[in-house]
Amino acid sequence: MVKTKTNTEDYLRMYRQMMRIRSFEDNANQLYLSAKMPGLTHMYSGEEAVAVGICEALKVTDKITSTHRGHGHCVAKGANFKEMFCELLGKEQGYCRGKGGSMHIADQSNGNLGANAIVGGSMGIATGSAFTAKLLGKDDVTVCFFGDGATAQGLMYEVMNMAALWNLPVIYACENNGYSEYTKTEEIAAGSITARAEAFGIEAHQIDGQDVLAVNELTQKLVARARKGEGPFFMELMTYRYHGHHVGDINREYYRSKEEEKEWKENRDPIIKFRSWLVEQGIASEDEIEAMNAEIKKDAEEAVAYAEAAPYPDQSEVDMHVFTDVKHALA
Amino acid sequence: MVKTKTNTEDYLRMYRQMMRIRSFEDNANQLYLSAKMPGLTHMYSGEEAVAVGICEALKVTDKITSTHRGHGHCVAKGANFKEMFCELLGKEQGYCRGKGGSMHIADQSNGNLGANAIVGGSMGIATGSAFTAKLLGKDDVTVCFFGDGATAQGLMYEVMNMAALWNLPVIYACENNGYSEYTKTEEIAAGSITARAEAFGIEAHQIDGQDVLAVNELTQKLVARARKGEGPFFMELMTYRYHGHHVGDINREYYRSKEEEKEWKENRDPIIKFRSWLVEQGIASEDEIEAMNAEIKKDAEEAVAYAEAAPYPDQSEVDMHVFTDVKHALA
Amino acid sequence: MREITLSQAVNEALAEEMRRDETVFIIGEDVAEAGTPFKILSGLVEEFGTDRVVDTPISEPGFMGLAVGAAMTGTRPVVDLMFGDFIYLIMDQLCNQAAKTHYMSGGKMSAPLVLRTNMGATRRSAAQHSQSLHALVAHIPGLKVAMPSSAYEAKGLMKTAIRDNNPVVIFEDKLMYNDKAPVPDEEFLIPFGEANVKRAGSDITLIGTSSMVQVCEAAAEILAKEGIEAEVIDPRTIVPLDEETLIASAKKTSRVIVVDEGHQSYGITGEIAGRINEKAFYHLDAPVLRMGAMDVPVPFSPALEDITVPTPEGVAENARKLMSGEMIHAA
Amino acid sequence: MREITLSQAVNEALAEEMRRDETVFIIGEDVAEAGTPFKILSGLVEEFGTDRVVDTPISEPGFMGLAVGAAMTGTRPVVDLMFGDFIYLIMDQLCNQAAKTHYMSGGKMSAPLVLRTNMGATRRSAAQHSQSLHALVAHIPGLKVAMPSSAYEAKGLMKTAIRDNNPVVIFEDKLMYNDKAPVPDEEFLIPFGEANVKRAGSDITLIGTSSMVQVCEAAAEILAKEGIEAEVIDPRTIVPLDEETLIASAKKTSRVIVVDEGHQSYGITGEIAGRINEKAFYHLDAPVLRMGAMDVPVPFSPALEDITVPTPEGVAENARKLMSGEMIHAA
Ligand SMILES: Cc1ncc(C[n+]2csc(CCOP(=O)(O)OP(=O)(O)O)c2C)c(N)n1
Ligand SMILES: Cc1ncc(C[n+]2csc(CCOP(=O)(O)OP(=O)(O)O)c2C)c(N)n1
Ligand SMILES: [Mg+2]
Ligand SMILES: [Mg+2]
Repeated sequence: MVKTKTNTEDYLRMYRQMMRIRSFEDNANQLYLSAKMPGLTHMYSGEEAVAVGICEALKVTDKITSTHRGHGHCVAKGANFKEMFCELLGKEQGYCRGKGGSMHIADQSNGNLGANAIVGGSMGIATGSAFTAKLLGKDDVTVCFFGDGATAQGLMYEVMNMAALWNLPVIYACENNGYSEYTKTEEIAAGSITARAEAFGIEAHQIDGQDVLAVNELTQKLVARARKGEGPFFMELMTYRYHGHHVGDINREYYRSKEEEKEWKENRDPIIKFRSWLVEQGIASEDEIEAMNAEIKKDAEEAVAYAEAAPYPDQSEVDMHVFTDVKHALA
Repeated sequence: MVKTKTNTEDYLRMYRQMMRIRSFEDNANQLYLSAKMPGLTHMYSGEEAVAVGICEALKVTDKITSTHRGHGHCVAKGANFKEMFCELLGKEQGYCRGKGGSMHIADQSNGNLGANAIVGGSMGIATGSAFTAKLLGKDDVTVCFFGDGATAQGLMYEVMNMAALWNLPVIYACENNGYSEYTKTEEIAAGSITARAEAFGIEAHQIDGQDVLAVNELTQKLVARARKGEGPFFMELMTYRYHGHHVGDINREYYRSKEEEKEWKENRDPIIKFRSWLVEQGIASEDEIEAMNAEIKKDAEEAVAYAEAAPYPDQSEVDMHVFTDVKHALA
Repeated sequence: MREITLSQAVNEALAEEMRRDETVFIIGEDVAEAGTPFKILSGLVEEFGTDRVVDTPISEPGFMGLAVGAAMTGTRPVVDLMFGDFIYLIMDQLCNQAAKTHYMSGGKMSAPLVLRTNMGATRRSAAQHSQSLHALVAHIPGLKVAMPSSAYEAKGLMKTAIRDNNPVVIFEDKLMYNDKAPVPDEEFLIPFGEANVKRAGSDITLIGTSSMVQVCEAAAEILAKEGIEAEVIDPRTIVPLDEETLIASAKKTSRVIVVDEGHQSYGITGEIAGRINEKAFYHLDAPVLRMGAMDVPVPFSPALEDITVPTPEGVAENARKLMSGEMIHAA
Repeated sequence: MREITLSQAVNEALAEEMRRDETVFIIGEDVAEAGTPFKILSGLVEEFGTDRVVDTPISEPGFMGLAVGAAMTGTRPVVDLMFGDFIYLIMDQLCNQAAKTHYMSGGKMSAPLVLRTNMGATRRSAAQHSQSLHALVAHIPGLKVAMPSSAYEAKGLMKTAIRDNNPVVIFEDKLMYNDKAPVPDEEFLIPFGEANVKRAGSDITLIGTSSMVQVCEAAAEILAKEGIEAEVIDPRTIVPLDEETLIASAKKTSRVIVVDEGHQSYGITGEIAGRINEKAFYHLDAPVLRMGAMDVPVPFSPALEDITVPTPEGVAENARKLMSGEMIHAA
C-alpha cells in the first residue's frame, strides 16, 4: 500500500470510520434478526474502504449521494450513531424524524444528500449538486455513489454526458460488488463499465475497493482536480458485500458460493488488511486498536439502546413536511 | 464507390427510391407552405442514402423503427405514396386512417413499425422486435433508426446493453445530421458516439451517409451477420438535412450558415452523386434517368391530388381503435 | 376447494398460459433463478427455460420498451416490475408507446402485453417502495387496469390479461402475496369489466379495490353486528369499469363509500364516486364518500405509516355517520 | 392596461425573477439561442448568459434529475419541458425524488424547483404531442400544480412558483401562447390556492381550468343570451385547490359543471366534482357534471381531433339540460 497521508491521526480516523461502519451494520443486522427493526435493510459490511477512502478525501461542505446500501456512506460522511439508529427504528430523533428509514437516511448537515431507494435514482441529484457548485462559484465537489447494477439505468448516461459537456465537479463512484441482488454483474453488464464513462470523454479508473489508502489517494487527486474544474471523473471500485442483498437474504448458495464469500472475508477484508498495516507501520499497537474497537462497539450498543428507548414521532407528524410552507397538509 | 450489387435493377431501384423520397418531401413541403397540411412535419431531404442504403439490404419481413423524420424510412421500406399522403393529410385512406399523421406513420405490411414522436422512443421497440425474432426462431433483423440527438436518451444505453448481452439481431442506425433541432451535435454529445456503443461490446461503424452504395454494402454484411446471431451492431451515418428542423424552421442562420448548407447540397448530395455514378458506369443514360425522375414526380403529384380529394375519416372513428376488442370505446 | 396463496395463484396462471401459448414470456429483474424477491415465480424458469423467463439488467424503461416491441411483433410479454413505485420510470414506454400503438396505427398494430406490478403500504418500505399508483395508468386511454383482491382474482384476471390483445396493467397488493383463498383446480378466467358482489346488503354500498375489499368486508362484519347490512363490491378491473353493477347497488342502498389505497386526491375514488353521483344522484340519500390513502408520501415509521391507509374501523365509522344522516363534510 | 401575449408574460416573469434572485436558472432543450421552439424565452440568454439559460441534450430524465439536485443544494431551477407529453419520461425524478425530498428528510431538505411545461390539443400534433397530463402530477403529494388561464395568470403564477420552496409544476396551454391579455406593468404575484371568479352568476357554476376557462366564459355568453346567468370560476392552482370558493359557488347556484382538457376518466374533474358533491350535496339540485377530453389518444386528423375536447356549445348544452332539470346520464 502507498502512504498517502503522513498524519497518524488521519490513518487512525480511517480505521476508526471503517470499524464504525462494520459495528453499525453488525448492530443493524442484529436488530433485524431479533425483529426489532421495521422493514428490511441492506448491509454495507465488506465495502467499508470504499466509503471511507472516498469520504476522508472530502470536506464537510462537499456533497455525496447515497444508495439503498447507504449506512456506510452516512457514517463515513460524518453522521452520528444515535440519529442513525433512531432513523432505522422510525423514531422521532432520527435524521429524518423517522420518516425516511434506512433507505432514505440523509444527513444534510454533513453534506449527505441522502440514500435513495430507486437504483440509480440519485445520479441526477449528484450531478445537479455539482451544477450548483459551478453556478454559484463554490469549490464543493459531489461524489455520487452507486452500485454496478445501477450502471444499467439510462439516467447515468444522460447525466454523465451533461457533466462531461459542462465540466461539472462530480465524481461517479461505482461500487462494483459483483452482484445486483441475486445476479452476477457479468450477466447484466455487457462490455466494460469504465469504457462506458470514457466514451463520454470522462477519465475513468478501476481500483481495488478493499484498499482504503489506494482509494483515498486516488480520490484526493481527483477531488483536487475536480475543484479546479477538471471534472467529472469516474471510479469503478472493486468490492464485495458480505451479507445477502438485504438482511433477509440468508440462503444465497444458488447465486454465489460460500467459498467465494470466505475468500473475500478472510483474505480481502479491508479492515483486517488496514489493521495489519497500521501495526506493521507502527502507527498503532494491537492494544490500541483493540481499545478503539471496544470503544466503538460500546458506542454502537449505547446508541442502539438509546434508539430503542426513544419515542416514535407523534401521529400528528404524519401530514407535516409534505410542503415546506404548510404545517399540516391535511388540516 | 464500391460496387456491391452486380444487378442493374438493384442500382436503379436504389436510385429510384432515393428520388422517390426527395420527391415525396418536395411535395410534403409544398403542402405545408400552401397551408394544406395540418400541423408540422420534418423533411428527410438530404438523408436519402441512409434510408435507402439500409432498407435495400432488408427483406420485407425485416423490421424497422423510424423517427419524427420518418417519411424517408417509410418510402425506403416499401410504402406507397397514396397511403402516405393520405396519412399526412389526416385522411381515412392513410396508413393509419389519419389517426397517426406524419409523426406516427407506420406501414406494418412492409415491416415499418412506425415513426415515433418521442425522440429515442422507438429504441426499446426495435430491440423488442429483435427479441421476438430470436425467441420465435425467425431470421428477421430489425433496424432502429434514430438521430444524433437521440443518443442523449438513456433508453439507448439500456437497450444496447440488453441487445449485447443477448446477441439480438438489431442494428442501431444513428443518422448523424449534425443537429438536433437548433443545436449542433458537438454541443450536446460528449466523447464519441461509436465509442459509446463499443463500450457495451457492440461493433460500431462510422460511415459516409451520403454514399448509398457504401451504406448498402456495410448494411448487407451486418444484416447477414445479425441473421446468424452475431448482432447487435451500431452504425453512425454522417449525413445532413437540407431543410430546417421542421418545415416551419425557415430562418436558421442563427444556428447554421447558408454556406454550410450549400456545401452539402452542391457537393455531397447523395442523389446527384449516385446519378453521375450510374451514368459513368453506363448503368443508365441521362435520358433514362430523366424519364425515371419525371415518372416519380408524376406519381407523387397524382398521389397528392388523390389525397387532397380523399375523404376524412367519419367522426364515428374517433373512439375506434382505443382497444382491439371494443368497437367504440365510448359507446 | 383447495386454498392457495396469491403468489401461487399468479404462478399457476403464468405457468398455465405459458404452456398454452408459447409466445408468452416473462421479463424482469431476478425473475428466473431467484423467482423474484417475493419468490412468486419460483419454478417457472425450470419449466420454461431462460429464453422465456428472462432476467434483465436494472433497466425498467429499457425492458418495458423491449416488451412493447416484442408485443407488436408477435409475442406476449409479461413484464415484471418489482415494485409499483418504479412505474414512474416506464411511463413513457407504457403510456406514450404501448397504450397508443393500436390507436395511432388506425387499428393495424397492437401491443398485447401484461405489466405485472404491485402496490400497498404498511410494509415499512418507505416512500419509494409503498405507493399505489394505479390512478396514473387508469387515466391513460388504451390501457386496461386490473386490481385482484384475492388469490382467486389474481389467477383469473392474470389469465384473462395474458389473452387480452391490449396492454393490461395488473396491480397485486404485495401484502397479500401470502394470503390464501379458495381457487378451483380447473381452469377458469375472470372477464374484465365485471364487478363482483362479495356480500349482499341493502343499507349501504362499500366499494373496495384490491386489499380494500377485505377492509370493506371487515367493516361490513362490524356493521352487521350493529344491524347495518352493507353490500360489498369489488370492481376487479377499474378499466374497464363495471359501472352498471356499482350504480345498481347505489340506487338500491342509496349510500356509498368508495375505498381505495391510492392517495385520495386526484385518485380513482373521484372517478368512481363521480360516475355514481352523476348516474344515481336522485337515488342517493347522502353524497358518495371517498376514502383513499392520505395525501402524504408514505412515511417509514410504523407509528405513522399505519394511519395513512383506510381501516375497517374507519370505514365502519363513516358508514355509521352516513346511516345516521350526519352531513359528513358538510360545511 | 397594456396587453401582452402569454409567451411574453412567461418571459417577463422569468426575467424579473432571474433579476431578483441570481440562484434562479433555466434548463431545457433549445432554451438559449433558440429561445425554445415556441420562442417563449427569446432574449433571456442575451441578458443572463448561458450559465443561467442552459441548453441541454435531449435528456429529459437527466436534466430533471439534475434540477432536483441543484434545487436541493441552493439554486432555483426552472425546468423547461418542451411538451407536456414528455412528463412521462421524468416522472421518477419528479414524483419519487423532488416531490418526496422534503417529507422523507423529515423537513430538513427541500427541492424548490419549477417545472414549466404545456398541454392542449387541436394543434394537429397527434397523440404524443397533445396530451394534457396534469392529473398525473396532481395525484402526487408534495407537488403543487398551477394551470394559468391567460397571460395575467401565466405571469403571476410563474413568479409565485419560482418563489415557492416546493416543487411546482406549471402547465401552459400551448394554444394560448399568442393570446393577449391585460397584464399590469407593475410587479404582481398571484397566490396559490385562490380561485378567481371570472364572472359572477346565480344560476349555474362553470368551473374551468387553463383554456377551458375561456370555453366556460364563451358558454356563459351563450347562456346569458338565453337568460341563464352562469358563474365562471378558474381555480388557477389545482394543488392547492381553493375548495371554499368552489363550494360556496355550488351552494349558491346549486348546479355545477367542471370542465377540463385532460382525459375525463380518472382525471381531475372527478376530484373537483367529488369534493363539491361531498361538501355541498344537500344544496345541489343536480349532480355535478364533468366534462373532460374524450378518453381516446389524441387523433391527428383534424376531422377527429376537434371533437375530442370540450367546446362552448357543448358546455352550454349541458348547462341547459341541468337548468331544465333533465336527469342527465340518469338511467
Ligand atoms: C429502479 C429500481 N429497480 C429495482 C430496484 C430493486 N433493487 C434494489 S437494490 C437492487 C440491486 C442493486 O444492485 P447494485 O446497484 O449493484 O447495488 P448493490 O445492492 O450491489 O449495492 C435492485 C434491483 C430498485 N430499488 N430500484
Ligand atoms: C423525448 C423528446 N424530447 C424532445 C423532443 C423534441 N424534439 C423533436 S425532434 C428533436 C431533435 C432530434 O434530433 P435528432 O435525434 O438528431 O434527429 P433529427 O431531427 O436531427 O433527425 C427534438 C428535441 C421530442 N420529440 N421528444
Ligand atoms: Mg452491486
Ligand atoms: Mg440530428
